[in-house]
Amino acid sequence: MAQMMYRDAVVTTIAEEMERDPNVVVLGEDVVGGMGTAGGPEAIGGIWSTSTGLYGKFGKDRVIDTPISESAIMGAAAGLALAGKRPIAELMFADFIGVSLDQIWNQLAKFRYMFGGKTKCPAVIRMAYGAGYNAAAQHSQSVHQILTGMPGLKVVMPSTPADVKGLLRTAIRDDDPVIFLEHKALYGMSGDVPEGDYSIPFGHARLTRAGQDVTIVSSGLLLGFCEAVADKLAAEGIGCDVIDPRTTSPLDEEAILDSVEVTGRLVVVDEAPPRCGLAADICALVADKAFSSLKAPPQAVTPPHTPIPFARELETAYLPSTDKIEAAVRKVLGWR
Amino acid sequence: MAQMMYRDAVVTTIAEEMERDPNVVVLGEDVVGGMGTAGGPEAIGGIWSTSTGLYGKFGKDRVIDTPISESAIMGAAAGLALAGKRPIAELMFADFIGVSLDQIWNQLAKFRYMFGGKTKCPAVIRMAYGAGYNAAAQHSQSVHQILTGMPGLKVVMPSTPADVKGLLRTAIRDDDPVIFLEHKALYGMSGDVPEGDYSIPFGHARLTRAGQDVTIVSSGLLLGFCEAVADKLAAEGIGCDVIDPRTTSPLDEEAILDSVEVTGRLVVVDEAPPRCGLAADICALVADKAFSSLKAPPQAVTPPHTPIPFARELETAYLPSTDKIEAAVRKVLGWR
Amino acid sequence: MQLSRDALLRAYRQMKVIREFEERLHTEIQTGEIAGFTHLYCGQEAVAVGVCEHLSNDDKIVSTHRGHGHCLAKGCDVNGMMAEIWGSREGLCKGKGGSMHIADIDQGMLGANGIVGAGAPIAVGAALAAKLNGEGKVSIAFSGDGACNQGTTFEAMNLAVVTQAPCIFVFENNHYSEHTGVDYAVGTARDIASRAEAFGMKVWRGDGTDFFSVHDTMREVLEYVRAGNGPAAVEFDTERFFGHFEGDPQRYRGPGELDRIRETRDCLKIFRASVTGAKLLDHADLDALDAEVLKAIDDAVDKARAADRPTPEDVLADVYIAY
Amino acid sequence: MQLSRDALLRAYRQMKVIREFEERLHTEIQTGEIAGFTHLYCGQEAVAVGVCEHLSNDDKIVSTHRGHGHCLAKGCDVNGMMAEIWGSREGLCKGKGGSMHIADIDQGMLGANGIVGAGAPIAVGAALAAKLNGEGKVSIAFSGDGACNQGTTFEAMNLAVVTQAPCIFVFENNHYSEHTGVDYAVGTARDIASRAEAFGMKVWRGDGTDFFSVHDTMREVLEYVRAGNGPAAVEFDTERFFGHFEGDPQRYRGPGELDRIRETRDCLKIFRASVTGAKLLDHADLDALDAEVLKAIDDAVDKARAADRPTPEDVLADVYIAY
Ligand SMILES: Cc1ncc(C[n+]2csc(CCOP(=O)(O)OP(=O)(O)O)c2C)c(N)n1
Ligand SMILES: Cc1ncc(C[n+]2csc(CCOP(=O)(O)OP(=O)(O)O)c2C)c(N)n1
Ligand SMILES: [Mg+2]
Ligand SMILES: [Mg+2]
Repeated sequence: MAQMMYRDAVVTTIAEEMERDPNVVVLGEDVVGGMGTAGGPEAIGGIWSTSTGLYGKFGKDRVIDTPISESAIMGAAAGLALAGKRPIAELMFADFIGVSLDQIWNQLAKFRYMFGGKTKCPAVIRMAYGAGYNAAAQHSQSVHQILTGMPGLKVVMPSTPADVKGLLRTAIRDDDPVIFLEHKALYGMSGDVPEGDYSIPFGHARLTRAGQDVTIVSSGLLLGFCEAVADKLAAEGIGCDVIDPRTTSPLDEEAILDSVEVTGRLVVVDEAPPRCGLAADICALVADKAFSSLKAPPQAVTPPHTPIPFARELETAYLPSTDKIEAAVRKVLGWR
Repeated sequence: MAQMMYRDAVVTTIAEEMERDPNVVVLGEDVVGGMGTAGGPEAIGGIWSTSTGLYGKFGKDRVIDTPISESAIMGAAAGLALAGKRPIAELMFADFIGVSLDQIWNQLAKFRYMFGGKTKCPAVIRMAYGAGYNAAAQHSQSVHQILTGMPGLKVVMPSTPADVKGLLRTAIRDDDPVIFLEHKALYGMSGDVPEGDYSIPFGHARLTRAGQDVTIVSSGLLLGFCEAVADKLAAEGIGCDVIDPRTTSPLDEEAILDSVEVTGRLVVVDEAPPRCGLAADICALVADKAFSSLKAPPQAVTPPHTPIPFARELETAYLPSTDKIEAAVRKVLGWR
Repeated sequence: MQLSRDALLRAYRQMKVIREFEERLHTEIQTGEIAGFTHLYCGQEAVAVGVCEHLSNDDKIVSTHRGHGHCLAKGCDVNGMMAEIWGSREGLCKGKGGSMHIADIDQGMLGANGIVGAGAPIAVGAALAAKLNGEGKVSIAFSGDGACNQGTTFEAMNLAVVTQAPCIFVFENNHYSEHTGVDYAVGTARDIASRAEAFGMKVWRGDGTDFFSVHDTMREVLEYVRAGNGPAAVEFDTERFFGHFEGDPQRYRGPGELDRIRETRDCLKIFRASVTGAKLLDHADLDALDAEVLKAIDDAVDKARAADRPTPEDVLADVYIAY
Repeated sequence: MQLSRDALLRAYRQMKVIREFEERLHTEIQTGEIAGFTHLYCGQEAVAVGVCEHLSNDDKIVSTHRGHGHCLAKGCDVNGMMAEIWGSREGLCKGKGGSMHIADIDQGMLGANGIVGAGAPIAVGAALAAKLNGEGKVSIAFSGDGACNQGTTFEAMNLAVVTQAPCIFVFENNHYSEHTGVDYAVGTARDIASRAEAFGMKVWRGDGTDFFSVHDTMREVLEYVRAGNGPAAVEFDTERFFGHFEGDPQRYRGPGELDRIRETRDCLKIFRASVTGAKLLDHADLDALDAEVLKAIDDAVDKARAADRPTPEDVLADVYIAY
């Protein structure tokens, strides 16, 4: 075990895989930084410092700095993958799927199916998502609800440095296109990370707190909020299962359903807006498949149906708070 | 009342509103057709024939034929709206939000909020969606699940020629950005359409069949399938409420919840893929807000988590069939 | 450079296969047996063949919605393609893709594409892979005069220049995007190549109705790109003999336009006149090939018609390798 | 054309307001009081002011992530802007937008924009509205040298040419997009204007560090566009005095680069030298303005700091007009 920051787990894992497999290439805006400047390359190594040092080690044909052209970046990743490489493309902010969705949704995700199973498309698309930086409506969004709905994509949402390492390794070695969502407010999070060839299979949720009374499902920044609530309630003798799905596509339905079969109560806490989101998806799953176990209505705790506001007070009020999460848990506990 | 096709209801309503309000302008690819050709303009009037005759009546400054540049079209609609016009922009296929989502999601939808409520953005984005044409993975998709989740947009899904007229008029006169989804398999559908200044407010569902036993929610092509199932079951003495939401954002929650309070059983039939879709959204809503009324698990009937296949047999198998809908209804009826 | 007799016969045969494939589809589509949207390549054969005759399986191409010609020229199997268009499970894509999504990765054919402009960035990616492999292979993006207005096409050109990717942008200017004329939709009218030039690429222009013009031009272009000079672009002036898609009433055509282009701008006629005029081949050679090709197309249609249909379970297959 | 004394004083004041607004933010941001990402416009003032001094409220502009200068030049209220950046509910956008989303529709300022390249299509739309109104008004899209690689920017230029929209694309080439040099990211290196030219537009070029170069160039451009000749493009060579965003370590700068550009390429210094050299204004005039501006900025900061904070309920307001 080594202590490592979330962001460092990203770059370490990429470097290890690039070392191991010459087909792995990285591309994106400023992933080198300083190209074409007097200060020279490696000025930055990605604005999240998630590619620092790669250019020096692997050179310009494997660490490709691109102009501001997200469609071309995603499309190039698609072409690299079809041509036998294993691209890791960075979308600086998840919000930029707005300018590049076609290549993700209508190309990468569908090649294998449209081509009758005769190709693979091993591309990883990394992107920084989430609020917490007061970056306002166009630089703070969650997009997993959009991408999870798209058949052909796998969607990964690591919530700890260890999960970054284990899941990113799996993503890079996976032969299907994988969306890898890094929460920007977690980049500075430190944690123990297993050494060596550590990997985590997709579709296996992680139980971060165990209890018998309520099932809480969450990930990313809000997972910490949920754990805090669970810890607080534990002191009162209320037990919460806190489940981090780790991957939303595939989703570990079993882990969630098994837990609800015991607790009979579900609270899903998610950062995406409320309509057609992951929270509704999981609530509907449970309402269907664990109907008879349910003792209370499944609760979704999400931001409101609004864009993301700028001011500190507003962003804080926008995000689900521990108070709101606690209230939802108490609501299902107190039902009828 | 006049008999009219769904597609004609589109063009008639647009023409009436353009007549009434000089600020209404139309733009899109081939909305005129024949620009820059020997055959001359008006060669086509939109590939769905939903703008036939407009160019001749309103001229090139109000019926703007564009190059293949969907981002620019959506962006121009945004700019026209900010500058005081009421653009109606056509996206030929809903699938093309892939190349233009940013202007819809991060611009149009958010201007009012980001600008502190100091602007309006009265743009209508029309698009043809849905399967039924064997147009395969990139030309058959439903996108309402994606757009409904986006705060700031209103999302309209007319299922009959009359609803086209009533809802499109409301859309054009609305001061917020509206997504207007036309099901391509319904363009040839005929029906009675009220004459004159007919409009339908957003957020008001339509009850197309009434019954006491099961609530079915659906729209578009599949609504007809649901009605057929309801009619068949009615002959057996089983009564279904069939609810067409008409607009998914805002959603007439009350109509759905009121019905489920009576029936205790819900089947949502939707053409979007299963994950994070509208079916899950409505099932979750009902599981939350009508929990105590529910006698059976809310059922979502959707296509599988796959892209849309080409061959006739495959597309048919992909879409929810009347058999599958009937089975879901019988499942909730027979629960426990 | 003078082509060998074999090379000439092969080029003619390739063009003729495309021609007859498309003419036959045009007829068959009237019967309603074939589903979906179909865009025929008739009239542009010299471009696909003039380009692809230079390529090996390790060179990649990325095609468009009007992809049959590119597929056939790049070596996709005629029977597999016909079966695919028929929606059979014996089709190249098992009936899942259809006309707009035919691909054959082993042949270096990375897919027709239903999204206008989507191909160019993908081709740049394939070119970056070729660059990394360092074996002088190239990747080719076919785009229409309409696709050249799509943002992705521009982004791809700039990215190719910036990364010095061995990517060749082949613009097939058939003067129409759907029902709209190029004079209207492309700000710079008939000149697409000068746009590419403004992105810092070396560009060429050629007559897309003349196989030899295409083939000779591409020899130069490929030499330049394979030598590691970065990307390049070529514009070929050509003609589309059918409507945008099958069913298009073509009201945008001028009077007599279709007859005129069939008469004076038919790449097969032009090829035949040229090789027989220069006594490189005689009419009998070509007539024999014509007959052989017609037979092959007949066969392909018969096979497609008789081929296995997909089953409902097939819907679920091949979404992921493992999930 | 010689500007009046008033016009000169006004131009200087506008540039100085932008300069001091940004310098002050640079200082304030260190304290941590201001949230979010902030991109400062220092160094480019001559462009915003040289362009906007020609415009009325009925002319529209669309800005970028680096929008403060454009906003101020187009007439947005200094206090309202400062309060907005402070996240106050008295801000121009009630604290909802912040630095990257300031807009004032009444002033014809259609928004800063966090999405690089998003502005150009919006500007074309506004230009189409102006064309429909038929009163000779224009719309201006400000874009950086980085934004000129985004597909949307190209699409917008072509659409403007095709529709003959009175849209002016102003490219501010400050040689960097984030941490990347223009020599790398723009295939054609320092020449953005020739790309625009390839789209069929008339183009101009000017020195973006010299107010008079900008102002004179824009007079010509505006005359051309207001006369109904369709769109146009201008490239101004300019400098960015601060990092890409506040907090940028700027390791990509060459040794002494920042000092050199502050010394030799400062549009305020250049303006002062020029007008005092030509005896159009004297130093005292300008010094008085400097003091007045500093005071106004002080006031704005004091007001922003004291202004009402938004409340949690504000989150829900202004998503729709009616829902
Ligand atoms: C993104 C996108 N926009 C629009 C379309 C609809 N469409 C299909 S082909 C076409 C015209 C393409 O013209 P061009 O590139 O010249 O190719 P050609 O048809 O002449 O071969 C259009 C508009 C599409 N498929 N994808
Ligand atoms: C679509 C998109 N891609 C990337 C970014 C991140 N980003 C913000 S500003 C910027 C650089 C823009 O460079 P330029 O256009 O030259 O403007 P400048 O910063 O020099 O004013 C980048 C890459 C973004 N905001 N939007
Ligand atoms: Mg064409
Ligand atoms: Mg710049």
